[in-house]
Amino acid sequence: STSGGASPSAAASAAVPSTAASQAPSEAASEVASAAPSEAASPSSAAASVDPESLLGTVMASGKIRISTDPNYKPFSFLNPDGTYEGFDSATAEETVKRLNAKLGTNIAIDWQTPGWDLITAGSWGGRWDVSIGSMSVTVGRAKVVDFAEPYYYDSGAVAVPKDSPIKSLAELAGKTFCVGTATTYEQWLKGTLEIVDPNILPAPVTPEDNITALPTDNECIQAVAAGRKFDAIVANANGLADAVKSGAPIRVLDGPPIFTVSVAFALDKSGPDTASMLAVLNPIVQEMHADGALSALSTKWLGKDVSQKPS
Amino acid sequence: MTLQHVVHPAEIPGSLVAPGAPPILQATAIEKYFGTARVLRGCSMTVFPGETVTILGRSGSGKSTFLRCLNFLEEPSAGVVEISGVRVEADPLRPRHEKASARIRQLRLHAGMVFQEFNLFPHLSVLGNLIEAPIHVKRLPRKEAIELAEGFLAKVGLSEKRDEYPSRLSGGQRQRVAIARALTMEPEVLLFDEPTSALDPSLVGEVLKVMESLAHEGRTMIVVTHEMAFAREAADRVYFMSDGEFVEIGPPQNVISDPQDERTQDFLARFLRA
Amino acid sequence: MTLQHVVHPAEIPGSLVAPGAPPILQATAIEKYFGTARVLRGCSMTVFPGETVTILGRSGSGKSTFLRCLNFLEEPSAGVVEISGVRVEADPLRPRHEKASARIRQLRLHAGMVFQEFNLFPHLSVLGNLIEAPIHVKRLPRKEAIELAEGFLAKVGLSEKRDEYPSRLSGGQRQRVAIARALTMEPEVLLFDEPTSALDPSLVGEVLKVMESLAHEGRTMIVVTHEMAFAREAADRVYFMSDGEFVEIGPPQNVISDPQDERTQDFLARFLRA
Amino acid sequence: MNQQLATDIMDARRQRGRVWRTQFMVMWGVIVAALLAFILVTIRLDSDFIQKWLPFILTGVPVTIFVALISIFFASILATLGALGRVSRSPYLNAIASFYVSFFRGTPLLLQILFIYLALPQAGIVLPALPTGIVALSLNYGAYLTEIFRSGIEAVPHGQTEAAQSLGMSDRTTFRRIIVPQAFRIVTPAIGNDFVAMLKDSSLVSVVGVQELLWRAQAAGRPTFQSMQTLLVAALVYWILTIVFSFFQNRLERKMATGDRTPERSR
Amino acid sequence: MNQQLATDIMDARRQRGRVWRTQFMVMWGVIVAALLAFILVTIRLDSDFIQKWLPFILTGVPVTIFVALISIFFASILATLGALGRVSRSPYLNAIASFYVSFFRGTPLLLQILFIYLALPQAGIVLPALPTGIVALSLNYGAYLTEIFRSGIEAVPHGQTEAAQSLGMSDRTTFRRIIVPQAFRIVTPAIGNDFVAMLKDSSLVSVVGVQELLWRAQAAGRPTFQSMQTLLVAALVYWILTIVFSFFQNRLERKMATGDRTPERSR
Ligand SMILES: Nc1ncnc2c1ncn2[C@@H]1O[C@H](COP(=O)(O)OP(=O)(O)OP(=O)(O)O)[C@@H](O)[C@H]1O
Ligand SMILES: Nc1ncnc2c1ncn2[C@@H]1O[C@H](COP(=O)(O)OP(=O)(O)OP(=O)(O)O)[C@@H](O)[C@H]1O
Ligand SMILES: [Mg+2]
Ligand SMILES: [Mg+2]
Repeated sequence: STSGGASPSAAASAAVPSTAASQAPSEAASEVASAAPSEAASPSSAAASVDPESLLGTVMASGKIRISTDPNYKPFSFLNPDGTYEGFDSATAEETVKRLNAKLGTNIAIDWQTPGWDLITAGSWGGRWDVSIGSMSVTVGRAKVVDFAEPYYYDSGAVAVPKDSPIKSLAELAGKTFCVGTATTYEQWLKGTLEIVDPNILPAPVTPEDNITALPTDNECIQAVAAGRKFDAIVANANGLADAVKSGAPIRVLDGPPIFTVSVAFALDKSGPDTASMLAVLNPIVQEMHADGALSALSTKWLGKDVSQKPS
Repeated sequence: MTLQHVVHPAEIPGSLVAPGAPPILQATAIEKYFGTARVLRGCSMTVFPGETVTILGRSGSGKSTFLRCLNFLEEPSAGVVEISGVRVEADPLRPRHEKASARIRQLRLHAGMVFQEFNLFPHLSVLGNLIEAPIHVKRLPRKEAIELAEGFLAKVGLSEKRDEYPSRLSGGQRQRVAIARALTMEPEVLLFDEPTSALDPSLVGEVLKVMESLAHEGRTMIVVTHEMAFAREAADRVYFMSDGEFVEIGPPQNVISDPQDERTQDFLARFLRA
Repeated sequence: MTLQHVVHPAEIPGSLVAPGAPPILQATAIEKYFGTARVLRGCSMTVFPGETVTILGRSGSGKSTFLRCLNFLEEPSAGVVEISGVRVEADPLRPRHEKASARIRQLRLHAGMVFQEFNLFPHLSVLGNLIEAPIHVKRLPRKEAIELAEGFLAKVGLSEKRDEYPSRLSGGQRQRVAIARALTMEPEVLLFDEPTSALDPSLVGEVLKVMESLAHEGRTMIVVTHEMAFAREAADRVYFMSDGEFVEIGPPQNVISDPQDERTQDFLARFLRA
Repeated sequence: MNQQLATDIMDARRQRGRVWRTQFMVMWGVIVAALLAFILVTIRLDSDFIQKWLPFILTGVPVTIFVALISIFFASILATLGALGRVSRSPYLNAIASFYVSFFRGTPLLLQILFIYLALPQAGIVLPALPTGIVALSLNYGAYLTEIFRSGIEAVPHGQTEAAQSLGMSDRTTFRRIIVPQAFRIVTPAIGNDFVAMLKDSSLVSVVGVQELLWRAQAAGRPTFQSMQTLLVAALVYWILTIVFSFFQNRLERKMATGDRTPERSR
Repeated sequence: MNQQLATDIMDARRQRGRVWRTQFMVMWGVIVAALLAFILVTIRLDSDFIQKWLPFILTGVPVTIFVALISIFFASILATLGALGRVSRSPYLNAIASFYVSFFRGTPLLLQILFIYLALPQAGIVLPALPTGIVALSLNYGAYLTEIFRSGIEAVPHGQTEAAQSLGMSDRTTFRRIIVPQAFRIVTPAIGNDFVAMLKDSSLVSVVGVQELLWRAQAAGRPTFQSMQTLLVAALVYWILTIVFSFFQNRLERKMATGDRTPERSR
């Protein structure tokens, strides 16, 4: 087996994750997921035998796990006036760390890191944070620089148009103007450069690149339309758009199937310390959260629907 | 309250004045305060057409201030200036209105000024310096202004520097251009404020020569200077200023060679001793 | 090639010189080029201890350049300067090395300089100006330096300005402080470059008085000046410079009152005419 | 009676000055009011929302000031070294300093921040966000200040050097005791000026997640799509900071420009 | 023989100058080489990748230059009006100009761009991205230039005004014919300076999606996580642009500082 969890000590071996990572990410993730839970180690043994140089080792030594998130991403992750974080991603992260502590018998605390989304997706984290739990979709390109854990939910993209727009379908958007968040999968989809493993991508409307405006986040797009800027469409996260509509943004989400669906997973930096032992702990936790309905509950709480199950 | 101009007993028309000619410049009881400091204390002066008068005095005694009050570069605190018929009263309590400003401009047209620091316009050639005011103030056609300017340039002996820029001239040449510039407006009176003090000693001569020739030509001139030789030879009358007052007025042979006032004596003694 | 110093026939020890005393300053065949312009053409000078000599000449003739060559503020293109035993040869072809620099500093300690523009240190009080060099060059203890400075301040009559800053002094006072500052280093020779030219005429006297008292005290002084009265009365010898050469050397009664060289005559005529 | 005239003139002038200043202030007031009205109309301020988030946003102010202060401090040190290099006789030191200035003035600050954040880790130098911002700002402003310091040194009149040399001072002593103190007074206002500019440029470090004023304003506003309101608050805060620090900067400048120790002028 | 000496001295000096410059250049070369080596080691340049994307990135250069040029043009116009306001006697014009300067110098440029992009549309003013950037840059730099223009006007010696007045010129004529031409020469280098600074600040308009140099560099690098390489290219291009335009700016400055028309000095 190439999976990362034959025994706790094997999980720390450097050779394993590099093999896994060179394969398609979802495949790697599922293999890890399938192998790991059955052989889940008992807390004490896991903690004792972790390579101190590995990612998990450094996290345990420092007593805190640095989790990057983009707090500009309601309802997945956003801030309260008192500076605490809320949302589906944040809650998932908290639940994950809780379970991690239970498993390892540790008392690791969360240290939130909030670089711009741009920087999270630029790779080369340089060890600034340990894991991204921030709605990062699994793409082929990203998998070259980060190791993905087991998907914790399945995201879908959607297209919204101004409320008063007559446009009803994707087909009518050819040649129109679009607004997207910079460095998002939606931008890649529009430009035809999105490479994901999930097969059900709808073709993007053909439009000149000059018609695509990329603002710092999806959020600015919605605000721009709300402010009166004339964009024919916004391409963004379906859940985010739904949330915006609920908040009163003057937009309407186009009906129809999602423009694409993609697995979303925790991401760990390939160029940082060895991730294998960390993945070996995280993957079972994700699996358990799927299995015991924790993710479903969080999803329903924050998104109003369950996105934790892979759509068929 | 209309101020009455009082002529000082020593203010008798000079040698070049046409007999019976009325004064061309009357400054009456000029007062000047800078804040509460009283810099001019009721200075009066009467100058007849064709006269050259010089003002002497210590540094800080108020000579420049008086000269600048004559053409309202400095607004007097009180007093009246009248130059060839244009009469302007000090009115320091109110802001200057358009009409007053026009009147002051009128006054200035009658009183050309030559500064210690030349104040040529560095962005204009020598000719440009000379034709700027004739064209934009007197509205002379350019051609006429140039002709006029060339005449005065010749007079100060700088015809060949016509197209030079001021920065390329020596100090003495600059001051001669400045004199020519003042002349282009054909003022009735020329005011000089230490025209040679910023000059290298060896360049003083050329400027004084021009000034002397103007004096002999019958121009009316008021000259603040430290050049005793000039005061002695070219002036019809010398005003000695001390602490904002004219303490001695008279022909140079009296004031310079045989001063009566103690302050004048003191000044001349100190001044000439070096 | 070792340059031989040649004493000019007119360079005979002045009245205050101890009999048989050797020269304290010898400048030999100083040449100076600025680019290809030859500004000094083999100027030599011999000064005996206690003498006061003055250098006269037109603007641009090279007086300042010569004076600045004496203490290597300007590096001569050729020639030798020797002041009280410290001999420095011009060596313009090589960059100055540490040893040469030290030698030049030594030379400068023997030749104090007073500038036309005073060049007081504006960030230091009068006292600060006077003790800076004694403390940081001669390494005097602060207390001693202050005593020394106070002595010289008293000499120039400015004891009460001790703690004033230069910007609060008049020009004449500034120049007197500058003289006191030069004296604190107790140089054998004092160099003055037109020390009164930047002064208001009425302030010239106080500076000249200090200089005269120094001359009478037996200080060795080389003075570039346009003050004829000073040259005439205080100088043992006058050097007249024209186009980078000393064209006439002699006692003031000869050079000033009865010049032989045509260029000297011309200069004096122009200079004194105003 | 004469002293009366002096007083009258001064009173009249003062009165005119007062009227002028009043008119000036009134006009300012009118403009500010108009601006506020315009904003209220266009942005439709939600005062509950702002009240709720104001403390969160204002927490960024100390961060902004801290970043600017510490960066201007390091920038001044860098600039001192840079200026020493630029005025030194050594071609090597000169080249190093001139390269530094050219490179950091020649590229955008934003790029420098991204670089230090993203590229240095690949060389094993991993700075957290806050130090990244401080290093970038220090290097960038250090380059600008280097030139200012250099021109400050060169602005000390040459006569000062000559006077010092003719007193027998060595180049070193001249530089340390005569040039530097005068150059320092010349450049101090420029440091103050750059500090005020830095207050605003420090907003760029928000891209690497430093939770300063702008970051907090954006984070507060985005979830409910009310960025404009929070940005407005941020703008106001920046404006006030600038006005306050400019006030001190102006006083500093005036103190440096006047006072006892200004360079003397002949005549 | 004597002319020979002069020539020798000049040759020696020239030779020393040459050696110095050579050492200086060599050192620069060494630093640049070291930097490149460091970059090659840390960033592991992928030359195929860069070659592929270089044209795309360089297409941003004209945009950057265009934005900077047109913005400095409008900024100069705004600054002229602002400076007129600041030196006018009217308290109202003065207040307007002073408010303008205070507001636009008091808030970060980034915020101004976001504002014009996101808030003005609510008032019915919808500017596309490029005009948004130009308006923001113009307003921002206009505020800085206003103060520069004003100080340029005030730097014209008072003696010039007095000379003009004593020739009978009205205030208007004096200002137009005497003050402005001289102030213009004083401020021209500052405009050039700001233009170079603007080249870099124009990178901020990438946030509203203007496809200038930085935007393109980021866009090119992101999909394959090679931002560092493309940012590096962008940095190099900015650096070259800065060096080139600084060269012209220096020449301009020198031309303005020397030449025939400098203000005269007494003595
Ligand atoms: N603008 C001013 N503000 C305040 N005080 C002034 C101003 N101009 C001149 N004074 C003061 O007025 C007095 C007279 O100055 P003024 O320049 O008229 O003297 P002066 O006789 O021309 O001296 P100088 O020979 O040095 O030119 C001086 O005490 C001076 O300090
Ligand atoms: N640094 C310099 N570079 C080039 N030329 C110079 C320099 N200094 C002086 N000169 C030239 O050398 C000549 C002599 O100048 P210097 O200053 O010695 O004359 P001076 O006799 O002191 O004149 P002044 O009475 O005006 O002070 C002048 O022609 C001057 O232009
Ligand atoms: Mg005066
Ligand atoms: Mg000289």
